[in-house]
Amino acid sequence: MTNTGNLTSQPQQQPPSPPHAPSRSIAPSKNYAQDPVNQSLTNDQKVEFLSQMYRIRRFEQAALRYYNQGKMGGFLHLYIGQESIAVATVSVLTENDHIITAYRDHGHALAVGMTMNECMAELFGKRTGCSKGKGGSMHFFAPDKRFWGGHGIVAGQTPLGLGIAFALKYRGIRGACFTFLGDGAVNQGVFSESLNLASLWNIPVIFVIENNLYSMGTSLRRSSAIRSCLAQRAEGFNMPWDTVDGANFYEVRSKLAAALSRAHEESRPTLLEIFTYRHYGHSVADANAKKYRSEEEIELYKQYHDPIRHWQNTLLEEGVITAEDAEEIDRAAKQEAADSAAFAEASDYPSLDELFDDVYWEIDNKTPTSKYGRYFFGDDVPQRFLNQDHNVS
Amino acid sequence: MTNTGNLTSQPQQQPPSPPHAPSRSIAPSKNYAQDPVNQSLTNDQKVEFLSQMYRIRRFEQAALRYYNQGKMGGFLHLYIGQESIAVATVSVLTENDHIITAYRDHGHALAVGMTMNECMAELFGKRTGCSKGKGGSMHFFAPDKRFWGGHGIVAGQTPLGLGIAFALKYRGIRGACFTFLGDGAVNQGVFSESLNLASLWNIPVIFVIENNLYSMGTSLRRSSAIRSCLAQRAEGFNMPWDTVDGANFYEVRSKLAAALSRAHEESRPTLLEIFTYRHYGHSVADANAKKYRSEEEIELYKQYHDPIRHWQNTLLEEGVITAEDAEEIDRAAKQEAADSAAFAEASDYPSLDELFDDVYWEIDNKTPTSKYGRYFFGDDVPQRFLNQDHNVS
Amino acid sequence: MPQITYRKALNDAFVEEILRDENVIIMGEEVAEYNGAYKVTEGLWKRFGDRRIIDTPISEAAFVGLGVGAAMMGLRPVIEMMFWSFIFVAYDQLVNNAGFIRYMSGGLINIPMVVRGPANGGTNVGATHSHTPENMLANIPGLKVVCPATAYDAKGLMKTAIRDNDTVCVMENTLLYNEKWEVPEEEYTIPLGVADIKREGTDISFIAFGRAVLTCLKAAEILQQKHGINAEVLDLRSIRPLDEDSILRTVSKTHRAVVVEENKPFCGIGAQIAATIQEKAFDELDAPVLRVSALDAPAIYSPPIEKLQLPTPERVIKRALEIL
Amino acid sequence: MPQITYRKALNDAFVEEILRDENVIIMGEEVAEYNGAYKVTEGLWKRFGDRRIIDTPISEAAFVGLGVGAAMMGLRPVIEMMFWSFIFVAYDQLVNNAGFIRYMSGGLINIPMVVRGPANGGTNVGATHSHTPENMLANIPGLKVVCPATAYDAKGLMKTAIRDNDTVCVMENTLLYNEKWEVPEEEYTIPLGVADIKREGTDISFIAFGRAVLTCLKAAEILQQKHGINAEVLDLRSIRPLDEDSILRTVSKTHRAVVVEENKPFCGIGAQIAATIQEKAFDELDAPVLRVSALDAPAIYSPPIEKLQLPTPERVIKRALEIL
Ligand SMILES: Cc1ncc(C[n+]2csc(CCOP(=O)(O)OP(=O)(O)O)c2C)c(N)n1
Ligand SMILES: Cc1ncc(C[n+]2csc(CCOP(=O)(O)OP(=O)(O)O)c2C)c(N)n1
Ligand SMILES: [Mg+2]
Ligand SMILES: [Mg+2]
Repeated sequence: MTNTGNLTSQPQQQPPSPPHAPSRSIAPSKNYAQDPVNQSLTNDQKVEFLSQMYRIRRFEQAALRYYNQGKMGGFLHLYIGQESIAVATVSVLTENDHIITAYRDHGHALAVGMTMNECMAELFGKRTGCSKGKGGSMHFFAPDKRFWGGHGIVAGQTPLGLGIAFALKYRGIRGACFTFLGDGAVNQGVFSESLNLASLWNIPVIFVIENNLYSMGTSLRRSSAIRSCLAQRAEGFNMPWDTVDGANFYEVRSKLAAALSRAHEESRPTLLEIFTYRHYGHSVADANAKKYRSEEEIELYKQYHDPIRHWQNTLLEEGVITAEDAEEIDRAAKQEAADSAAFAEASDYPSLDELFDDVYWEIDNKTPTSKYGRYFFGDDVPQRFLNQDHNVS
Repeated sequence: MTNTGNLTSQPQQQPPSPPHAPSRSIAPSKNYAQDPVNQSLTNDQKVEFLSQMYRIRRFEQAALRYYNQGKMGGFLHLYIGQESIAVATVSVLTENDHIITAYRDHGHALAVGMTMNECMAELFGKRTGCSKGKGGSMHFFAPDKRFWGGHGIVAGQTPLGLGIAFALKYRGIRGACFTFLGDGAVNQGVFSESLNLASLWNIPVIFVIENNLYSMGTSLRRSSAIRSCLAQRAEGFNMPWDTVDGANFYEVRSKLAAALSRAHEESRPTLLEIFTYRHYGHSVADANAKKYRSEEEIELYKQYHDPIRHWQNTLLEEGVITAEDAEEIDRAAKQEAADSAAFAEASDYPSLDELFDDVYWEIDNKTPTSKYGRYFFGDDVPQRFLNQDHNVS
Repeated sequence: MPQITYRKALNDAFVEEILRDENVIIMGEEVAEYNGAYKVTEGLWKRFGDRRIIDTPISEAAFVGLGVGAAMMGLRPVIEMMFWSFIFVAYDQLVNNAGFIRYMSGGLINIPMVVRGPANGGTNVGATHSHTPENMLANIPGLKVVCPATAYDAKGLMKTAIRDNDTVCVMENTLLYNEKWEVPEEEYTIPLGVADIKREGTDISFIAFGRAVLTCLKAAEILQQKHGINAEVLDLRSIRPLDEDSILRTVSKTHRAVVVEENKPFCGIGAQIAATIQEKAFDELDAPVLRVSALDAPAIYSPPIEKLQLPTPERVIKRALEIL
Repeated sequence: MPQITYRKALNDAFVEEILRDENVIIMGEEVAEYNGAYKVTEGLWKRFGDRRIIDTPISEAAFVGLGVGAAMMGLRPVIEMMFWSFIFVAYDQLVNNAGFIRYMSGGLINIPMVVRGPANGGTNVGATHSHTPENMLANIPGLKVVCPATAYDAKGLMKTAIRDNDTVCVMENTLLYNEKWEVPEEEYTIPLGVADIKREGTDISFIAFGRAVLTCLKAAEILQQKHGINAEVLDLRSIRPLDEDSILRTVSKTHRAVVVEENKPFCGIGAQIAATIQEKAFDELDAPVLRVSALDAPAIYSPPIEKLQLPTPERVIKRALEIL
C-alpha cells in the first residue's frame, strides 16, 4: 500500500506492538469520545477535521512531487502521519489562543486556515507566498491567524511561545499559546529554561512534544535519557504533564482541551507528549529514511497508527460519513492542492530589489527617522534605500 | 559575633529552622560518622580537614581586607560558609578524579593544594599568580592538581566537567569529575543538556549543586520551579540524585563518596544538592547583601550551620583536638594568609608585552607553523610576534 | 541645565517610557528587587511593581526569547543583560529570532524589543566578562546597535530605541554610569543613525563611539595644547544604522582619520569604517585611515595592564601623529 | 593525480588522523550511523565504531562544551556543526571556553579542538540556516578560522587543524562538497596562515576565501577573455591567522584590489582586509579597495533570488571595472 492510496479500504486490526513507542491502545477509547469536549461535536465538525487532515496530506504530497521536479529549493519536512495533532489543536482553540511550531510547519499552517495557495507559493519561492518567498518551507507565518511560525532552529521557538503566552497574561487576556516541538528538540537547553520560567511564573503556555520517535536518524532511545517518557521531565519543574496517543483524535482533543482549560482557568502551563510517527523521511533530502528504521516499522505505523485512517474509520463506524463521502473529501483536497501548485507556478518571483524589503520596519515604513543613517552596507543597495539628502539641523 | 572571631567558644544548640532550606538535622548524624569512608579516617586526616577549612576562610578574609584597600580589581566572590564542600570533596578524591567549578573558586583552589601565594598573587593581578594575573578571582586553574577552574559564565563549566569525565572514560581511566555549580546556575540550559548527555552516555561525572539559597539577590524560591528540591530534576533524566546537609562534614563525605563510587564502579553520573550558605554578599560589591535576606537569617546560619564550627565541635567532642589545637590551626591559617599577601604585594605585574602571551599555543611555542600568518591585529603588537620574513616555498 | 549621571539618564528614560506606554516592561536578572546589578533600574520596581519590572532566573536564552515572543505580540520589552558578555548563551535567540523573524515573515511581524546592558572592558573582570560584541551584532541585518557616549545621548537614544519597531541593542558602559553630563529636563529623543560632532576641528578626524569618544576628546585636548593640532571628534552614537554621510563629511574636511574603538580589532567597527572611508572618499584622504582598538588579546585581568589594553589618549595621539 | 571531491578529501583527512592519533574523535549530530547529514563522515562509524565516531543529541552547547573539556584533557575532538548556523546556541562555549581558557589560565591549558561544518548560503534554506560567522569567530583572539576553497586545501588544512593545539574553526561549504579537484595520494598538510595564489595576474588582485575564490576565478577568466585584463586571485585559505604579507604583496604588484566574500558586509572579513590594505599599502593603491559580499539582508529563501544575493562573477567584474 502506498501513502497516496485510498485510506478507506483498509480494515483496522490489532497491530503488533510498535517499536520504541510506549504501548498504546489502538481502538478509539470510548472514554475520550465521551469527554464533553468531544460529545459536543457536530457531525459537520467531525467531517471538517477529516477534511483538514486530508488537505494537509494531499498538499504535502503535491509539494513533494513539485519538489522532486526541482520547483523548490532547500528542505521540505513533511508532516504526513502527524496531521491529527495540528488539526485537533486548532479544533480546541478559542479566539485568543495562539500557535507556534518548528520547521515541520505545513500542517499547522493549513490547519489554522492559511490557504494552500500562499503556502504552495512560498514553497515555490514566489512573491505571492505567505512570506513573500523569503522564508521558505520552514518559515511560514500568519500572525493574523494567531500562527507565529515556522522556526528553523531546533527548539528556538520554545521561548517565543512562552513570550506570546506571557504577553497574553500581561494584557489580561484569557488565552494560551500552544508551543510545538519535536522529541529531539527537548534536549536543547532553551527548552528546559522555558519549562522553568513557565512554571515559575504561571504562564499559560502548553508545550506539546510531537514525539515521532526520531530526530532525523536518531531514535528517541539514542537521544534522550528518560525514566518513563519525555513529558515526565516536567515534574522536575513542578509542571503538569501527560502523554497522548496521537492516532486517537478524540484523545488528542481531550488532552489538549484539558491543558487549555488549565491555562485559561489557572494560568498554569502543561507539557504534553503526543506519540506519533512521520511516514516520510526527516526531510525530502533524507536518503536514509528507511535505514535507521525498518520498512516493517514504517508499514506498521502506516497501517495501524495512521491518524487519518483512524479518524475516518471512527466516522464510518459512527455513521457520520460513508466511504463515498470520504473519497469525495480526499478528491477535493487533491484538487485544491493541484490548484495551489498551478497558482504558485503562475506567480512571480520577488525582484532583486525586494530582497531589501522587510529587514527593518522603519525603512519599509519610511518614517522621518529612517531618512537618517544607513542600514544596508555594501554595493548594490537599491537607490530608494539610500539617503543622500542627509541634513540634520 | 563576627565572622573573623574565634569559632571554638560557641556552644552548639538546636537552632530555629532556617528559612527556605529544607529541614536538616544539625547534630552530626551517627550514621554518617559510622560510614566506612568516615570510620577509616585517622585523627590526622580529621585535623587536616579542619585546617583546610580554616585556610580557606582566613585566606578569603585577608583577600577581602586587601580588596577593600584597593589592591585588586573586579569581583571577589567569597566562599566563606561553604568550606566543607570543597574540603570534603578533595578528601574523597582518588588519583584520577578531577574538579571543576564556577567563579566562586578560591575554596576549591586551596583545597586541591594550590598555594595561598599563587592564589593571592592572582587576586593582586601579579605575574606570580596562578594564571599570571590574567584570569583574576573567577579564573583560577591548576590542571596539574586536576583542578580545571574557575569559570565566570554561570553554568558554562558544566559541559566542561562532562567532557573531562568523558575523556577519562574514553581513555579507560577509572576516574570521575566533580562539577560544581550554584543553585542559580541550574536554570541555564546547558546544564540540562549536560544532565541528559551524562545519563545517556553513562559518563562518570558528579554534578554538585552548592545550594546557598541565593543567586545574587534572588532566592531559590524566586528562581526555580521545583517539586521537592533542585536535585530532583535529575529524575527526568533518569539520573541518581541526593540531597546533603553541607554543615555535616561526615554526611558530605559519605554522599560524595557514594556518588564517586557509583562513577567508578558503574560509570554512572549523580546529581547532588548540598545545602549551604554564604556568609558574605554575592561578591564584595554586593551592597544589598543584607537586603534580600535578613540579618537574623545570616546570623542564624553563622551560628548554627557554619561548617567549620560544626566540624570543630565534632573534633572537640571526639577528643581529637583541644580548644588550644583549634586556636593554633586558626592562627597558622591567618599567618599563611598574611604571608601570601606579602608575597603578592612584593610580586611584579605582568608587562604589557606579556599581554600577548598565552593566546595561542603555537605562538608561545614558536613552531615552524607559527612563523606564517598573523594572529594579532592592530597596532602595538610586540615585534617578537610579527613575522616579516614570510617565505613559503 | 542640570547635570545627571549616565545611569540616571537611562533610569529617567525608562521611567518616562514606562509612563508613556503600557506595553513597556523591563526584565532581566536582578533588575527589580535588587535595583539592578549596576543600579541602572534603581527605584523602578518600587515605583512600578512586579508587573512592569521583572526579575528573571539566570536563563538568558529563555528570557531573550520570551522578549521576542512578547514583542511579536506588541509588548515593548526592555531586556537587561547584566553584562552584554552574557549574550552568547542567548545569541541564537537574538540573531535568528529578533534579527530575522521580520524578514522571514515577509514583514508581517515586528520585534520592538530593546536589549541593553554594559558592554565594555576596563573593569578587571576577566575575558569572559569584558566582551564588546557591537560588531557581531551590527553584522546582522535586522538588528540595530547604538552605543551612547554621554548621559544626554544615553537618554535620548534609549527613548528612541524603546519606541523603535525593530530590535535595538543598546551598548552601555559601566565606566560611564557614574559620569555626569548636562541633560535637559524637557523631553527629547535622538534619532538612530545620526552621528554627532562632539568637537569641531580641522586637522584630523577622530571617529569613535561609546567611551572611546571621551578618550578622543582627551586626546584632542592634548593635541591642541601640546602640538597645536585641531582634531575633530565625531561620535557615531549609532553603529547600525551608521551615519556614513557624517563620516564622509568630516573626512572631506580634515582629510585624515583615526577610528577609535574599545572593540577588538579583527572585523571590528573600525575595520568597517576604515574600509568605507577609503572606498567612498579615497581621493579625500591624505593618509591612510588608522585604527586604535583594544589590544588584540582576551581581556586581561591584571588591573594596571587592562587599563593599557583599552585605547588611551596616548595611543590615539601616537597614531594621529603618524599621519599628520 | 586523482580527482576527488571536497567531501572525500575531508573524509580522507579524518581517516588518516583517526588512524594516526588515538585521541582524535568525531562527534556531532548524525555523524555516525547516519553517515553525516551531508555525508562528510560517510563510512567512518562503520570502520571505527562507536568509540571514535559519536552521534549526539541536539545539544550543541553541551557537546561543544564537552569537546572543550575533553580537549583540555588531551583528546582532539572534531566536532561537527551540522550547519555552522547552529553554533549560536553554543556560542558561549566556543567563545568563552574554547577561545579564552588558555589565556585565562596563563597558558596552562590547551584546547586542541576542531569545530567544523558548512557555513554558507546559496542552498535556499532561509536566513536561520545560512550564516557565515567566520568574521565573528575570527574576532575572538584565541580562536583560529580556516575556510578551504578546494578539495586539496580542505584536506591539508583539516589535517593541520586536527593537529593544532588550539581550537580551529573549519568553515566548509555544502555547495563545494561535490566539486572535484586533484588531490595527491601521499600525505600532506597545509600550514594555517598561508594564503595561496590560485591565479597569477598583473592588473588587479581579487582577494577571497572559500567558495568566493571560485567566483573570482570565473570572473578573472571572463575579464581575461572579454576585457584583456589579467587578474590575480589570492585565496586566503586561513582567516585567522591571516596572511597579511601575501595580501600586501599582491596589492603591491597590481595596485588594485577587490575583496570578495560570501559573508555579510558590515564588519565582515572584507572590511578587515580593505582596512588593512589601505593602512599598510596606502601608497601602493591606485584606487580604493572595493568589496563584494553577500547582499546585506538576511538570506532570502527564493531560490533564483538567493543565487543573486551571493557574489556572482558579474558583480565581481562590475566592481573590478570600476577601478580599472
Ligand atoms: C540547533 C539546531 N541543531 C540542529 C538542527 C538540524 N536539525 C533540524 S531538524 C533536526 C531533528 C529534530 O528532530 P525532532 O525535534 O524530533 O523533530 P522532527 O523532525 O521529528 O519533527 C535537526 C537535528 C537545527 N535545525 N537546529
Ligand atoms: C550566563 C551568566 N549570566 C549571569 C551572570 C552573572 N552572575 C554571576 S554569578 C550570578 C549568580 C549565580 O548564583 P548561583 O548559581 O546560585 O551561585 P552562587 O553565586 O550562589 O555561588 C549571576 C547572575 C553570569 N556570570 N553568567
Ligand atoms: Mg522527532
Ligand atoms: Mg547560590
